[in-house]
Amino acid sequence: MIVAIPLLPLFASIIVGLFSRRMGAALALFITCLFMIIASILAISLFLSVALRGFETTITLAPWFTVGNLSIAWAMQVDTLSSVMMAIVCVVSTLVHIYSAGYMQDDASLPRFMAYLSLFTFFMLALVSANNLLQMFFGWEGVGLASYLLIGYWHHKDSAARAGVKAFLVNRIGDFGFVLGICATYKMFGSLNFSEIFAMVPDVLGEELVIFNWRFEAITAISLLLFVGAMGKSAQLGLHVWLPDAMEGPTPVSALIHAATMVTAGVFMLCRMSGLFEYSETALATITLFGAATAFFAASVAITQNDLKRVIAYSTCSQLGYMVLAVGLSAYSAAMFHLTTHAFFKALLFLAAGSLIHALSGEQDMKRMGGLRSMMPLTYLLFWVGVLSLAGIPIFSGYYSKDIILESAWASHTIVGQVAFLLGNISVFLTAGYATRMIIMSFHWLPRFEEKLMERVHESPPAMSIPLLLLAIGAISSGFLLKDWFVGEGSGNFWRASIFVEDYHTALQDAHHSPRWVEVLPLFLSVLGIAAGFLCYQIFTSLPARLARILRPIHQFLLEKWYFDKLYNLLFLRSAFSLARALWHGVDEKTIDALGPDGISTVARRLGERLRIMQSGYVYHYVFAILIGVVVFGAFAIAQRL
Amino acid sequence: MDNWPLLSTIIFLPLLGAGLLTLIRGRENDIALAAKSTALWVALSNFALTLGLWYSFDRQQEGFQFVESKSWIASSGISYSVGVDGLSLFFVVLASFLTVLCILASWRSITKRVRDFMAAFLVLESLSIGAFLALDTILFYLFFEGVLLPMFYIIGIWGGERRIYAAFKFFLYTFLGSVLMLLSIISLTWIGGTTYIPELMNTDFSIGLQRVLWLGFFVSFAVKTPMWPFHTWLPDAHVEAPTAGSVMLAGLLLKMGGYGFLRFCLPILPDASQFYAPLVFSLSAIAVVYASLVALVQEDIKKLIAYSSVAHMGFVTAGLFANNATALSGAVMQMISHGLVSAALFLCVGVLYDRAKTREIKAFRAIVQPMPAYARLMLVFTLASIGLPGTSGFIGEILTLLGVFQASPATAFALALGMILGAGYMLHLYRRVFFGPPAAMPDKLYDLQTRENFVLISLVLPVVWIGLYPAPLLNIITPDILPIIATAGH
Amino acid sequence: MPFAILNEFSPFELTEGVIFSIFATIIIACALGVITVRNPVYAVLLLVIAFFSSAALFVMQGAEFLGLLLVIVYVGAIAVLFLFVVMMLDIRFVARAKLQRKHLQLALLVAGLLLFELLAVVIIDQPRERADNKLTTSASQVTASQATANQVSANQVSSSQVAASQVAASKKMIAKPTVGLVKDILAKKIREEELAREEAAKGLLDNTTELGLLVYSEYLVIFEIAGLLLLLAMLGAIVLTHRKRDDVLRQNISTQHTRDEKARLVDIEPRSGV
Amino acid sequence: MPSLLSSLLPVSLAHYLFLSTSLFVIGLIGLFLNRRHVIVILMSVELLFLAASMNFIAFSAALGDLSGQVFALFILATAAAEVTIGLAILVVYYRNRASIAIHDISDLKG
Repeated sequence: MIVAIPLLPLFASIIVGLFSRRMGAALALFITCLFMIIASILAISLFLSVALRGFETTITLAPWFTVGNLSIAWAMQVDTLSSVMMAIVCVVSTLVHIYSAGYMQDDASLPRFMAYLSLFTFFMLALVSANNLLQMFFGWEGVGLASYLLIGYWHHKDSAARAGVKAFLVNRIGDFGFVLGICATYKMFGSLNFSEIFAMVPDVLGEELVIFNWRFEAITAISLLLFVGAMGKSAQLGLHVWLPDAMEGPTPVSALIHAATMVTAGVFMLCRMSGLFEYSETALATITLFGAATAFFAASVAITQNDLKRVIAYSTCSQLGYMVLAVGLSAYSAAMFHLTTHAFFKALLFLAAGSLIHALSGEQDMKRMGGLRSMMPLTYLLFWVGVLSLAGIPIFSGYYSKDIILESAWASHTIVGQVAFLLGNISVFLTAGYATRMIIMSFHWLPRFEEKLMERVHESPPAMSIPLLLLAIGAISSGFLLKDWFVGEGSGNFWRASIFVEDYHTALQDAHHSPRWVEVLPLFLSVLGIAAGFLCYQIFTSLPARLARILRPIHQFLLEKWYFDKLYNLLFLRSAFSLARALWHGVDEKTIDALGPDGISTVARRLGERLRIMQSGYVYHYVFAILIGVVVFGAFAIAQRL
Repeated sequence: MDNWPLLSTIIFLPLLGAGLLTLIRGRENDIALAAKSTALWVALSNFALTLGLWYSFDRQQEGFQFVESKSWIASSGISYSVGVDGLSLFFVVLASFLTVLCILASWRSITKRVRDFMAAFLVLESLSIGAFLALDTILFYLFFEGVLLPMFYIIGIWGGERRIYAAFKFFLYTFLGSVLMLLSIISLTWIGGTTYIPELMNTDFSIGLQRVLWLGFFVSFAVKTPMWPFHTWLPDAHVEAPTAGSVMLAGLLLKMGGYGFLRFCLPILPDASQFYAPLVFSLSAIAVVYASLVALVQEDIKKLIAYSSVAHMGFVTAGLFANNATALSGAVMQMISHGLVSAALFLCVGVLYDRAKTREIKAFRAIVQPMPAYARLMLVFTLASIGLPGTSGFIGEILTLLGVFQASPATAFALALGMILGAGYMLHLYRRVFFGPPAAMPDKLYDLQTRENFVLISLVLPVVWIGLYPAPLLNIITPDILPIIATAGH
Repeated sequence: MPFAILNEFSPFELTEGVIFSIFATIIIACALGVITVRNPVYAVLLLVIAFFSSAALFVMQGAEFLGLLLVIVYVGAIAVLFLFVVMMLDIRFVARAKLQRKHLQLALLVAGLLLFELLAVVIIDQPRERADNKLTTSASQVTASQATANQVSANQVSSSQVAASQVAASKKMIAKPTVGLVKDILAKKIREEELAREEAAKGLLDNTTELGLLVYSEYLVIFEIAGLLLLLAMLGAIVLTHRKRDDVLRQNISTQHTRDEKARLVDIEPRSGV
Repeated sequence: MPSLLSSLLPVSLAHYLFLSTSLFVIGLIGLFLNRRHVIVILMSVELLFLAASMNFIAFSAALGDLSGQVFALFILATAAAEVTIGLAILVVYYRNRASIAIHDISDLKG
């Protein structure tokens, strides 16, 4: 029955995928949504049984392969961590499935889209429920494939196709680290199953790993390699370039994959491997720094973006920074808590934006929106719910999960923790700022889109608004409801063995009784941010333009997304292509071929020509040759006799 | 029934078939049709035989099975002896499977001299199966060299514009390499006293001698695999060869190089293999990164896939010399998966070439509109070539990586880098050919016919099956790898 | 007394030396002439003179059969052949192509070297040669005198032997039943041969018979091949130069013998008419 | 003068060898230096044959062994055969090419 959870979406995707030609959109929708609803019901009941009755098990479906001492099996490890993730994935995925019935109904190949969505859900569930690194990697790349297919769904749009490839490649760079991490684990631990790895960690502590004859402390090396994998998947600073471009895909895709589930896979992996990360201080420090830096970077860039979905994408990137930051501080449960709440309010924001774009039949640029407050009241209201929980206003879920992370940053009393606390708070202010800017620019002011679109603007159909409502409820309630389970006193027996925290990493426990001002500061900053947002965009609308002119270099720097794209293009793409051409023509043709086959053949031909002249056809030349022969032979004979 | 020489029938049945073809008389297209159908029937029956061999191959028995050995040139102790073990079984099955597919794939695309084409393929099949089954060094060399001839004709006669150049380059390149191998084989038989491989396996030679002999073998197999500096014949041979020719070239001939390492260098000259392992590692690392980079900028699809083969075989050679069970079985799996995947990719290019008569990437855009089924199948093979989990490519690559990392992490880094670049050029190719705004494509880009569909789907099934459940293959391969590790270990 | 040394040699040697030098100079001169003279006819004539003088030298050395043969074959046949061909092909007097200076020097150098080498062989052997030579000449005299001396005794000896061998041969003859006439002829031949060989051993026979004996016993096969060679050459020449010339009347035996269908013997009944 | 005479007078094997060698060299030079026409080549070959047979005769006389003369006989035979064929070829060549000057005959070029 537990096994049904991942297999249901797989069957749905296979059935719809194979017969997508002959199957009507309605039938495809029905099958996928039905299967997903069943799966999510199962997932929720599993979550409740795990959370309440402490149910824990590992089911082995089938052996994958055994080579020497390495034996890997298809298995499902059900514990708190995986059941939480399975629940989130199933719920959000079902809502997105239902939502896309409305959003995509005028799309020609809807069955194909639904098949890809279910395929994605299967891979995500496989990843989450893996009990060994290889099956996790199977889910990891499967999810990457699904995101490639979904981003490039509208493949007639060249930019979408390119974005798909870019997403896959950047993920692949992350997987490069992940694979090497797996290899290193196999070398050090001789096995890839989590239980065995965590059991053997103590006696592998001192070991060294020699790469390029540099000596690394094994555990740190493995953790850093795995973190590179997580960076690729969770779009941390450096490997984040694919996330904004991923907005080329349809909005439900962005909501499901690039907000709630796939991007959080990295954070999930970090929490799952907590048993390993806890033993390497340097790794944890680097993770915290990266998380804080990503949070700040993404927030700063989001302010200047004009595309609605890109703003939300950067906000996801920033929230992911927070989660990774929490992991670095070994406050894994806080990270998971924020992951859960973020899944709800970010999916809400995306789907609301989706219904906005749907209404404006595809318009994504905020500069050409506005005045929709009266036309789409429900979406406007839900948008506010999302914005407020994103900004971290008390009732809404964002407040609880983000604050606990900032408090644990303060409570860790390490330099890295302080830096994280500082950057975290600045980004809180920035987040509140761009969130309000976003809602004002898209809903307030006067409508800036063409007249003919006016009559077509309508409140989204029920198929789209119901999921929105459900998500809104989740966004609001998940905060205070799950607070004590995830991070409260009960968290100890809630997480049980799935998350391992070294006893001297007490950041999370101390966070509860951190000084008053530390708890209040984030709230104060978010309110200040919202006020600033109103100030700049509602009242003095000319202020942002003037500010932009004064701080021209900074504005330009932020607008260009810190020039990461340009840098990568120049540094990696162009150099790779020119190196490749140089290798192809230079080495392959000019050196290897010239020296090898072609070289030898030309030399042989030239030698042949020179020899040919010897056969002149004149008798006396030949006689002369004979004479010389005789003379030489004679000389030799005489020399013998002397 | 048990003393029926199964292996010899598998080797010589296609040869018999080729002979049969010459007896056909009648008008031009009658001959063509008759030739094609008889060739198909012979290939199918041979494939059935190999499946029978696989079914009756029992895993518990150590060493070679179904061994037949008759004295051939008694004076110098050379015997015709053939036998199969875990390592060579799947290459034999792969050989017969690919031949069936090649005959089906070139059903309509080959028009001139169809009978000779089919005969060449049957001969190629029997020679290559012979090479995989030979247990006698001289017999192996005979088959190893013999394979060049039919391939030379296939490229030379039915190839593209520069086919003569490509055919000669292919032939001379490989021939030069294997002449050195002949020297090593002769000195091996001279010192070892016998040409029977199993005996040679447990006679140990002096270190200095091993190192010299190893070089002879290395050059020949390096040219055949192809390893980095000796690979320039492969792109030309592939670009000029007909579709079915490239399939056999990539599916079979490349495997002989790897198989050669596995049968000769590792078990018979273990200490030399250990000694030269760093050299092979660096060459394979270069091969993977170099070939992937060069594949990035290719304009001709077939050349791109040829370079990708070089990269995949770089994985194989690295795995072979990492001297642990995971790496070796990974290398064998990589060879089998590369055989299936690159064969499929070449068949796909053949499908495009039959329709648009060109292989330039620039000529195609937004193919997904006119040919959706083809696009889907091509996607599966592209992903398999990248080594996406769930496809056979992944099994080969991950096992090789796991094994190689234990021997030399640096090489594992290069191989993993190859994985990124691999995804790079394959998806770059896929996007340029299949996606993009719909352009005025030549109208004759009709979707897959039933025959092409059947061929490609019969390749998708094994690729996905091995990806999800490789245990049956690995359980046969791994037992036969342990002795090779053991000899190297002591 | 310049001529003191003369009495050192016997008159026989003196004449021999003079004759040899005369002929040697003639041969060398003619040979040089053959290769240098412009008109081919002169060349052929000079060749003939050279052959004549070398034949003379052969005779001097005791190989008179060959000397005469030389005269007949070379001079008679080959030189005539040359003349015939020269006359037939109206060979124009082509100006000798200017011989580049460089070629000439190189040629002379090589020729000189060759000459030196051949002579060196001669000179190096000379000292020993001279010694044996003296020996041989004196020896030849000695043998000559002895030959005459023991000739007389040889006769008595041989006659007794001959008788004995005849008796033995005949006894042999009687023992075997007379198979047939051929056997008798063969036996007679063998006896004669044995007789001749004994005389040759005594050095009595003249050059030709000795030569004949030798050729027809040891070198028989080679002699046959030489004959064959000549036959081959003859055939070759004919085949090469033969031309079918239709302006020449020719008899075609085969067509003459074939029956001509139209001409048939027909029986006609009387008074019925054809 | 006397030593020269004494070296000259008793006609020994060396003299004949000297004679035949020089004859041989002249023949070779004839072959090599001649720029006129093919007939001279054949004649020079004749000279070579003559030199060879002279050599044989000289040795047979010196050693008193008749087989030298037998071989001289055979050389005679071959010389005759060679000349017939040479002249036949010459005639045929002339018939086709109307000229037998040396510098024309170079068709068998490499």
